[in-house]
Amino acid sequence: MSMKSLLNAVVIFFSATLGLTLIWAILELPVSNHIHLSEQVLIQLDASGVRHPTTAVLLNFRGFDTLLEVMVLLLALLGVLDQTKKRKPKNLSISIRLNQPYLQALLWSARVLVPMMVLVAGYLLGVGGYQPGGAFQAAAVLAAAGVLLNLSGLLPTWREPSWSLRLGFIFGLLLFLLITAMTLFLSPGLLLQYPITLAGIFILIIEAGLTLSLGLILAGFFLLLSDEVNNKKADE
Amino acid sequence: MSVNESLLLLVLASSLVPGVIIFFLPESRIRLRTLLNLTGAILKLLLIGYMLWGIQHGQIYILRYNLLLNLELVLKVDALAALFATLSAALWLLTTLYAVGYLERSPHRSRFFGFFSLCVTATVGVAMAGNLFTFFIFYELLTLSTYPLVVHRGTEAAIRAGNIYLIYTLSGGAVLLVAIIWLYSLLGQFEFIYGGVVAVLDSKYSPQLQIIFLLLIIGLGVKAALVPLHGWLPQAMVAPAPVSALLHAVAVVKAGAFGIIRIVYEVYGVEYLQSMNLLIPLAIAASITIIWGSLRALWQSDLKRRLAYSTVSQVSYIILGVSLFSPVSTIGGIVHLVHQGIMKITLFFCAGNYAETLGIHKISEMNGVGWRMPWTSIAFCIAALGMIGAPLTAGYISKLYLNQGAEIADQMWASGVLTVSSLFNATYFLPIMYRFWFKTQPQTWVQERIYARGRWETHGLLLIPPLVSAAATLVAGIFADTDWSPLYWVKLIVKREYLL
Amino acid sequence: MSDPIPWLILLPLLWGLLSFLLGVGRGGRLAIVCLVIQLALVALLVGQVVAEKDRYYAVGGWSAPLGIDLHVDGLASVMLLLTHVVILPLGIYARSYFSHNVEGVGYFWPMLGLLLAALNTLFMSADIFNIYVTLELLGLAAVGLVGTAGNTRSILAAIRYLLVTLLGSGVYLAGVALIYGSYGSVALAVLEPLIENEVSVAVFLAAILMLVGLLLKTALFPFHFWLPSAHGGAPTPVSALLSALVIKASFYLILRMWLGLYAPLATIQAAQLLGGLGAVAILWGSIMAFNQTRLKMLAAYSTVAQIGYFFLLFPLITEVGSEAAEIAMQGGVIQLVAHALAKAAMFAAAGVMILSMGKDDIALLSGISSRLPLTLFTFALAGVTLMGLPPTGGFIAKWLLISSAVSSGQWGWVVVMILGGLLSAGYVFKVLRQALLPAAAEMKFRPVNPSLEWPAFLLTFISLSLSFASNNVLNILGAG
Amino acid sequence: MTGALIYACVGAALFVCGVAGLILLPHLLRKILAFNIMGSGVFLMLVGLGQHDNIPDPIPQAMVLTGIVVAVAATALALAFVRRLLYLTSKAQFVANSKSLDQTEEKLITRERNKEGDASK
Repeated sequence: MSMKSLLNAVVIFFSATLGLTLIWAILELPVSNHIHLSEQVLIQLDASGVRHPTTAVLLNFRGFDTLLEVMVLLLALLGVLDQTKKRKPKNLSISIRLNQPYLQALLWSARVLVPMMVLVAGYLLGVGGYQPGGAFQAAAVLAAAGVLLNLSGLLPTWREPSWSLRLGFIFGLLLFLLITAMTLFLSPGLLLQYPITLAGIFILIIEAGLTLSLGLILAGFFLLLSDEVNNKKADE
Repeated sequence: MSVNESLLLLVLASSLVPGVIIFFLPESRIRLRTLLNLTGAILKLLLIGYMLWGIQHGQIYILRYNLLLNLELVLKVDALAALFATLSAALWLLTTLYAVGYLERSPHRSRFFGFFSLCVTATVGVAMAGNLFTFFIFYELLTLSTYPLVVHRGTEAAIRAGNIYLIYTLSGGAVLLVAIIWLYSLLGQFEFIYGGVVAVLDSKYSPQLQIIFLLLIIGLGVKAALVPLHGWLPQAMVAPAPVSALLHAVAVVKAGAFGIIRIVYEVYGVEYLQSMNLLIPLAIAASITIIWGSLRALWQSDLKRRLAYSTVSQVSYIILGVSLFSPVSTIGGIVHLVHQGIMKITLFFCAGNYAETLGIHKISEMNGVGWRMPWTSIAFCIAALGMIGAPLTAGYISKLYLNQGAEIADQMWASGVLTVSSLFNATYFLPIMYRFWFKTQPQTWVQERIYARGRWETHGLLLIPPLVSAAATLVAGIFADTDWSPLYWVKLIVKREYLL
Repeated sequence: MSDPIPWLILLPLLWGLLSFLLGVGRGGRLAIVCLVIQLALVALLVGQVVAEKDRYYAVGGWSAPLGIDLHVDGLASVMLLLTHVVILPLGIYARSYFSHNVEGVGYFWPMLGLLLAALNTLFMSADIFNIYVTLELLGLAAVGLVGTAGNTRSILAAIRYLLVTLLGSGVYLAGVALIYGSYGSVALAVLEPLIENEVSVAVFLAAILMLVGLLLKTALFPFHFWLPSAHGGAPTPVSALLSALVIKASFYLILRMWLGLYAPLATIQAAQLLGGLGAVAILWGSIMAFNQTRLKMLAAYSTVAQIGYFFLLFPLITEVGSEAAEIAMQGGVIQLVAHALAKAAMFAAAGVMILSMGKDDIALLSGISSRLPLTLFTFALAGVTLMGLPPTGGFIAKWLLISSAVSSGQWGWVVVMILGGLLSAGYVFKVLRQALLPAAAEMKFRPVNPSLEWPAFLLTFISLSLSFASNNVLNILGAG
Repeated sequence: MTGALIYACVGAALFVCGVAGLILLPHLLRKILAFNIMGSGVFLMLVGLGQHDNIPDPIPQAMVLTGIVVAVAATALALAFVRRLLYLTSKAQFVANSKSLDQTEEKLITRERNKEGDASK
């Protein structure tokens, strides 16, 4: 026990020291010899195909990061699938029981909210080009809609995903990948180098595809792990 | 690649390839296995024989492969290499024959013969190594490939012996590696050259060179069983007889001794060592080993262990010979490399025959065995007399030259060491011979095998090898002056080593 | 189109996605075909690097600092080649292994594809944030693979591994934040000239944070605690992959930053500290390996010890003569390559033996020498490589490293390296000894498909040939 | 000290809290939460440090977006593992010794066998 408290003390001491040093370092930070990337972003913005600088960075200047990042999401999904595959359904003691009136309220709100959420997602996707928004935000809203549907019992929990669901999961990723590969065959021929005239449309296609697939994947994190909600009769 | 270069590779391949194939043969393919083994052994002997002829006629056999920028693999057959390679190849052939008979009914034969061939490859590689880097590679390969043979029987004792063997040889190898790398860092890349290479270095490096020499001797001394680094050798006698015979009488210990010869004459140069006063300590170490080994042999009741301690003692004859700083003693030392090999392998063959045929291991059980197994016992007696140094045997020649060399070098104490050792030799061999012929046979032997009742006193394949090697002991002794004897060849080597 | 660099990233992603589409446990054949193509691509790339020196590739046409640069030099080429040479036999092995159906294959193939893409990108990336993303991709793929077995042991190992790898990349990212705050860029090409001897606290702290983050992932003592369970508990092909390659990735980054970005901060004290930790790792890992009763745990602890061996490189390349440093670097790289091949082979061979025995227990190995001679030979040769004895690449590495230490007069490290070799002999021979014993009467060995035995052997065979071809490896290394 | 640096300092504080929590807290769910706190701290640092001239710098913002997605993915994976572990051992903590681990493993195997037996009936 004393060993453990010693360890606690040491870790806390080290973290505190690290924290203080970090803050010190941040305050001491020199402002000189600084490269002003934000200016370069603004200069090149016209060539990027979108008007919002963050989106330009995310999908054009540093689009490569994004390509890898969506793969990270897919990986997490693969891991989740591997763990649910071996899970026998209904083996957890936790189950959600809802009383009848609340369930009705939930059902009602789901029916009203979900179409609105889909609309919001579409809006977020559309405005991504020129103001805050974009595929990730849209996908998050879509996924939230999925979670709501599942919780209210309107959408069943996902088990072993079917072929079409798997295709849905990776559709946007595959699209992104194919467009990336296509850039190698187009005129400049560098990876992820969009021709200036086509950049806008390419980015839009990628974003649309990603919205769908990322929405499914994010929803999948919940829907694959959640238990079957028993909403038929509360007393069963 | 020229013909001569490919010959060198062929010599290695003649045991490596059969060895690798044998690993994957099923146990039941006895004929194919034997065929492969014998073909390899005979081929190797022929190739080396051809090279012997070539060397006499001024051919140069050398193969260089650039491994790294400053690191070459060099295979080279000079007179010294040819001597050791011939010895190994000839005795491999004999031992293979013997092993085929010896292991007729035991399990894991594919594994045994596979590693056996690897060992021979490594030994011949040690002989043919043209620089210390290459030498080290084969030297360690030898360690690795003998280990499975030591533990072959899988008994408690074998496992323990294997552990001890590994601890000694791997540590020795590590020390050797450090010394070699150190030497390389001082000298850059170098090969074995008559007269040595270190003399080119500035004298400020002498202290370093002295330490390196010490490390080299320690590293090699483990395999050459210099006291106090000899502890593994008696333990390793739990291995099957052919292993003890070839590997622990010839290949492993001789690899160490051979390395010391190379170091003394072709890396440091005997003149340089003499000027650094490094030869005398080496001679003293060898002398202590000679006396200590002989003394310990006196107390062993197990025949193979007695032979093992005898090996400890006898191998240091070689080292004593090379460290006395006179060409004549060098002749004695190097020729003993061959003579001791032939004689000791005979003794081990015979010990194996007694154990295998009659189940006797202890000397006290050998009363009258001479009348029961006359041929084996005659071979044993010839070899034992050779060990003592009786005239007409090979051992006489070695001791003659060693003694003369000691006189010439004005190191009479060494001659005293040799005399004492010979006395001890006699003390531990003569009683055995007495038992063989002058004590009465027991009613039953410990564990008599069926084939012991056949036409011959034992299995034919167990009998031929010791007879051949015993005959060789006599031939090498009687015809020492002819120009195809080991002695003649050694004189040729020494002439070159001393740059005469 | 003809440039191999983008395809080395796109192709594994593509077959990863497609094999996911095919379903659970599918995609092995596709993967192997693509691995062959990738090997050819890597060969092409290496040829280019050897012919025309370093290759730079500006992704998206925006060069640094706005965009992301890829940079392939000699070291990166060696790592790429190594990765593909190791992964192709392992892929064949894995296909056969999972067809024996002992542990769930799960989504092994898609994860493998993504892992490979992450590795390739990581070796080529010249952007510290992009490296962060590849580290996460790599880490999550590795964790997911560890978890595929799905038993308690592997789930626990996976969770521990996940938390460590997340902590590691989090700490690394904090370092990246400080660097961005200091210089306003994350591109190595921009940053390298900016970092001088005298740096601000922030940059110094960033160096430490990034180093610690990577050390966590590399599992250098005392950060090794997660490794044995993860590498020992995963399905065998995964264990081989993790020990052979994934560990190397973060080590590669440390080495790269030590020589490049943070070279002005790489002091002799820091090097001695890393070397010292390495020495402890060798000792601790070897002793623990010797005490294991399970074959895979033994191999995993051996990895802990070998990682320590890699870190001995730092004192040998820091503030010593350029010749000694170069020799040490060569030795270190050959050590990396030899270890990757040997450890992959060792795990693969161990997996075959475990399949045959039906249980992971060293005590049951007796008699395996006559049942699986090829596999035992594979294991033994891999072990010899780890010991650094001839005739293996491990020996060449050890020779070079000791040469360098001797010529720069660092005798302490010579002793450590020699001892390390002897200690590894201890645990390797523990296994070999048991395997050479006669079989117990009641022991039943199951027959094993040769398509499992041969890929494992192929790995050791490559490792063996490496000792004769080390010059070629060094040529590639020197090309940068 | 500009306003943006306050975010960075708070980020640093969150970061070390997260690190300490990740190491010290025994419950796995708390560890996951601690990881998220750590992540948020780093993201704050990244954004805060990037904003030198009080103009929002899009580069760190894009980086943080990437980082958030990665954190979400990692959290999901971690939760999946923890649920699996909960099913296997009924505990969301590390099991200390391997002996008890073997025992639970065996129990589990018998449990699953019994279930299969039930199903086949």
